[in-house]
Amino acid sequence: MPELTYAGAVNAALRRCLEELPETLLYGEDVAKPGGVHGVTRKLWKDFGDRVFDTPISESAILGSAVGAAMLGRRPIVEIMWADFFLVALDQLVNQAANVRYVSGGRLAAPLTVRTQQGNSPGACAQHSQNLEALFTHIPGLRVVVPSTPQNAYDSMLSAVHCDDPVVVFDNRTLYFGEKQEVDTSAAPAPIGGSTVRRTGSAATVVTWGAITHRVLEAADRLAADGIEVTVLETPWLNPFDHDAVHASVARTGGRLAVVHEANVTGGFGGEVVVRALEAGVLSARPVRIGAADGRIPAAPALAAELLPGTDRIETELRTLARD
Amino acid sequence: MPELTYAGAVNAALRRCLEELPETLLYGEDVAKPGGVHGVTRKLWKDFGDRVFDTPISESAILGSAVGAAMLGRRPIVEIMWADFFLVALDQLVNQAANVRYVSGGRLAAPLTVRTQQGNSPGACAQHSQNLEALFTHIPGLRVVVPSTPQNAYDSMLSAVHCDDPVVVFDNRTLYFGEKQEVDTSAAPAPIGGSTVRRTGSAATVVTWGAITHRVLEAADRLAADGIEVTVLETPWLNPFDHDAVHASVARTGGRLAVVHEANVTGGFGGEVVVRALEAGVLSARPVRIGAADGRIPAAPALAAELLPGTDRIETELRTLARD
Amino acid sequence: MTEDRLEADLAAMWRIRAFEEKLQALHKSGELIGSVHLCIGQEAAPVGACTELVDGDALFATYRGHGWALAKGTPTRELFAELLGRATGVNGGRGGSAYFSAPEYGFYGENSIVGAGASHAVGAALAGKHDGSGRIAMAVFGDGAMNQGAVGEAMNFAAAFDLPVLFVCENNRYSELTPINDMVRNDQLTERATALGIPATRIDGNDPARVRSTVAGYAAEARNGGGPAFVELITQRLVGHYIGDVQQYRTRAELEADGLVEPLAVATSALAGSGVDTDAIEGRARAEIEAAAEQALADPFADPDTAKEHLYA
Amino acid sequence: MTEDRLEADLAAMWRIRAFEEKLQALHKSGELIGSVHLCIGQEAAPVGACTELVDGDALFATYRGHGWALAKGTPTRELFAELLGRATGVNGGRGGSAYFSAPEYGFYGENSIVGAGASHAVGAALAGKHDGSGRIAMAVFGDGAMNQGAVGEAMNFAAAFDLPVLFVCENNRYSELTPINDMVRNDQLTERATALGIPATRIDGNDPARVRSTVAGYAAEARNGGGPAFVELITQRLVGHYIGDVQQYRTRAELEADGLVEPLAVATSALAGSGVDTDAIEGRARAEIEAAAEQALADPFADPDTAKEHLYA
Ligand SMILES: Cc1ncc(C[n+]2csc(CCOP(=O)(O)OP(=O)(O)O)c2C)c(N)n1
Ligand SMILES: Cc1ncc(C[n+]2csc(CCOP(=O)(O)OP(=O)(O)O)c2C)c(N)n1
Ligand SMILES: [Mg+2]
Ligand SMILES: [Mg+2]
Repeated sequence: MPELTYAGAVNAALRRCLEELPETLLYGEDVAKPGGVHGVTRKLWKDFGDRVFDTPISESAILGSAVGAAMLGRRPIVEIMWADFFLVALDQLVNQAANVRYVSGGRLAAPLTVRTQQGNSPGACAQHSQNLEALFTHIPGLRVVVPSTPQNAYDSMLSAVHCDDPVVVFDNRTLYFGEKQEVDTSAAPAPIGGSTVRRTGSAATVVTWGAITHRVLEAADRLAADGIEVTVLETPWLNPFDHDAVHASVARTGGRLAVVHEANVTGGFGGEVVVRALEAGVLSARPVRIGAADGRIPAAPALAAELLPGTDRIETELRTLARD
Repeated sequence: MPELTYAGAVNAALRRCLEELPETLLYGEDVAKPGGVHGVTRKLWKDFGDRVFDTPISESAILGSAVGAAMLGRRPIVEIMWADFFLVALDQLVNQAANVRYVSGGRLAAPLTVRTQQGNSPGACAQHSQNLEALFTHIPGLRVVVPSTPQNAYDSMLSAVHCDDPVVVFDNRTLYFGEKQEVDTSAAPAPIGGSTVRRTGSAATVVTWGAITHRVLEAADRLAADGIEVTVLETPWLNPFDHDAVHASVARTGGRLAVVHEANVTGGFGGEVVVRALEAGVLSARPVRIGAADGRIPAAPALAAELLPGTDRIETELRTLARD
Repeated sequence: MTEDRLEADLAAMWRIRAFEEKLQALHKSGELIGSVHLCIGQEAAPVGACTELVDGDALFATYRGHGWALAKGTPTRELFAELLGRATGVNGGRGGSAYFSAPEYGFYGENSIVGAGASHAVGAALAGKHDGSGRIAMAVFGDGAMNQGAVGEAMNFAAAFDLPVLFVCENNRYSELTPINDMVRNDQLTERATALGIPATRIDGNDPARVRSTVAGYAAEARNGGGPAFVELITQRLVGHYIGDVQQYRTRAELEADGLVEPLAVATSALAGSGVDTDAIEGRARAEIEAAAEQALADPFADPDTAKEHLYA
Repeated sequence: MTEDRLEADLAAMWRIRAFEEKLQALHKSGELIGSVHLCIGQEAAPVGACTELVDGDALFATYRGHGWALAKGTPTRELFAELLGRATGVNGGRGGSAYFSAPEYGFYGENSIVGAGASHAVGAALAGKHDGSGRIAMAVFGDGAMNQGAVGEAMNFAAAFDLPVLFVCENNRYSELTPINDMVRNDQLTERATALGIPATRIDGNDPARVRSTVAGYAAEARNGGGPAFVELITQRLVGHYIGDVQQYRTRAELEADGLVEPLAVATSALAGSGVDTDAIEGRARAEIEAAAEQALADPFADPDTAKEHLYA
């Protein structure tokens, strides 16, 4: 199994899709000749010719042409360089892609994958720091995944591209060049969906997705050092979401649930996870939502750190939850 | 007190703002000479000259120019004809308007009001039927209100225009030419926020906003006929949201809470209302969320009716809640 | 030959006109529900342009798209059924008047978001570049849509990559209730295309033959790798933006002048003295439409139990 | 007179260059954190254009906006402080390199969303129409931004309503890592403005005097009710899109050629033999910048306890 960074894993998955699925295309701003501003799509252009190309700074045309190409039988993979930039062209996903299959009664489909990355990195401005997955999980017709590890990223991309509906894949740029890991690149593409138990423990269930998973695991390790063992359930797929796994786990952990995401709390997808657990009747303790403070993200790292959920805060809140 | 339709009340509020606040402007597609495609802005153009004007079909320019004008001391009121159309230009609210005050540290502000209308009306297509308030309530920096009566619409518009931050006012076009009601047009503009108890009862608290409030009241009347009295708390302001009033009411109604909105359930703002009640510790029974099925809205009225929450379904679900 | 063609065109235009007029009646009688945008007065554009599209090509229109769907071959009964919410509609009633598609006939759909379909056509052309079909795509939109950023992006995208897209702008001088000259400084819309490096022509959009020959020329170039083109069709709608729009923004004189140049009037005059029985053409069209509407009205409504189907694969 | 002006311009350009080079050093030393977009090579544009803006006018730039903010009078220390996350920054560190504003100096902000600022300038001009200020507004953006729908919408909006907005397009031939000619069929960007009815000129953007006179002419017309104008400035950046971009997409030859025409080199040659001590000009600029950076580095970091303030009124 090759050792890959997260970026390398995405690259390998894209390469495999381009190889195995002749109907795939890969395009977006700076993705071809420059190999992507984060270097994720490096060298693909060399090997796949004009199936991989750079585009003008035209998010509406990027997404809209992907919808059109998908309707006509292609399987486009397009990049929106920063999730914040979706907002100049959200129409093409929400009013267009999401409607294609349903409104046509299944006569048409829009099997497209949108790659993007999101979240704060130190010094990033308010317009390059948002975590916007909740805007998409509210939209029926779209699929959403937020991976956190090289394997995860590889598998998600494969599943997304094979999915016959529009899928948005949210990376986090701080993960791209982290540690290399062995990645199984040989398995058949799995259907979309699913979750992974990242550690087990009976004190509480902590549900999380995306880059912050690593902070959650760190916090869980610290708690473990004090004898408090929590289950960390990573749910990269937010649509379809593995509510069953969450509920089963919560039931096994004394009805205690925490959800951690980097997005701000109000209206974040964490709320949905909590309500569904409540509706399923599996909660016994007051659940905890951990996320960014409801605010804009300032550029100064010291200010941003105050608002974003850090390992310390996660640890403290989980400790309280486990104790109650 | 004048008797006004909802549209008339909005028109009166706009007129008053234009009269009392010389820094207001009113513009959007077809709002001036034609008086609005729904007739809401009729005749304002005649009386306020070039402070009221029609624009090209350019939502980004409409919203973006409002942001710029607001930064420079105007108080623009602009129209996005259908909430669905926000999606071609959401950047201007989320990445731009919402950031102005915070990022500048209060040196700049964006006191603008966006009028729009949303929801399904019989025969409307999937691209003209969505209820999108939850996309906005997740965005810190924006204020959101969804009125349901002429008085409510009048008051909300006045408060919104006087607010020094960006406010989105969501009407529902099916309300515009409903029954006339006496509207108090003389009170001073109130600060944004607040909620209204529309009826009282101890069986449960039903929180709702927008056009569907009328169905909720109808359902509540039917229950009352069977001796089941529920409290209906209308919360037009979703940001700031009157959580305190909700919690106090839930506490008075046996810890029973239902939230009803026309938007689809998953990721809808109803989830946030429920979690906050849970976090506040006021729930005793399993809460109920009522909204559209998670799907796209079909044009055929019979199909749409199957997915949207109607009075019958609301009645049934509330009955179950009250009984449990 | 020219007369034969014109006779056929008049017949095709009458089918559309009769369809739209039947919708007016069905709306009045309450059988057709919701917002409906008629193309009465603009029939020459679809009739002229669609004959130049072949199997495999892809057409994208707007909410004002009934005429385009019909000209592409969508059966009248299935179209009525769609608009009437019937199970037999081209989308089983889910699309409705403003957002249906009929891909079996190369009609990839209306769109109710102004300007959004232009980039879909770009994508269809892009697909054609890779699937060996040699497809060209056509995007139809109005004069007002030219001010929507998405349209400019789509046109530049097609230009940058030499994609075979024909952008057809039906300039009826109004966006909804607002005249074009209040919304632009320069009403020569072709210049916007030219500035992007796209060949462009502005022509009389009421003459189906002129529309056809112009589209034919650009279609041939596009099929030969020449890339996109832009055609501005000067035309008029004789009715409101939507059924119910009483057009207070237009003078009687303007409407009368429009009535003199509208395509059915012009074609009918042109055929006067030719021996062609234009009344019979109209009669046949109306009869076909009546029958189709009748059938559609007898079709079953879409079944509410199916309302949740087909959201995902 | 011309030489005095050129001397002053060189000094102003050196201030910007020295500022940007100091940022490179601060980035390298880890004191400046995050993504930073330098305008090295493009200094003539702000220096030439900003003298034609007066109190009350409003300028809107992009993430590549340090030079524009400085040319508008933003103090160097407060700007350094902003980029270094200090409480004394123009926005207390909340804006950072790519999204700060300094409205006290008529600088209504950078923007990190490509094309988004253009319509803000339109709004500022609109405000001026109603507040009696007679304000003109200036929107600055790059060549790549011309393909963003929002820019086209903003330009048409200004044209339709004769609003006094100067659209300044800094054409450095690249959007990030991609050359303009891969992205457009027609690289004469002025034609896009002309097509909208907006007077437009394409000029050497490395010559501050030429920039100034062009802007002066259009500014005068705009102040007289003539409406918007568009200026395309042909220029180049000598450094990467962001600090860290190693520019593999550019040849050595291209970078060398750019070095010969870049504004500081040109101005310095032009002053050769004039008796002006250009080294001294550079020296004074560097000294000012060093001192300002020093002060900013000594300023306190933004206080985390204030992080939640000013979200709402
Ligand atoms: C993005 C968006 N903005 C606004 C509307 C509302 N709207 C529907 S049709 C229309 C006018 C379009 O005018 P034009 O493009 O000239 O086409 P026409 O209706 O004349 O055929 C408007 C503004 C919309 N559907 N989508
Ligand atoms: C809407 C949007 N899309 C993409 C980006 C990413 N991006 C930032 S700068 C840039 C290139 C802009 O090129 P140009 O307009 O020529 O300006 P320059 O950087 O050359 O000054 C891109 C694509 C963005 N910030 N916003
Ligand atoms: Mg029109
Ligand atoms: Mg550039």
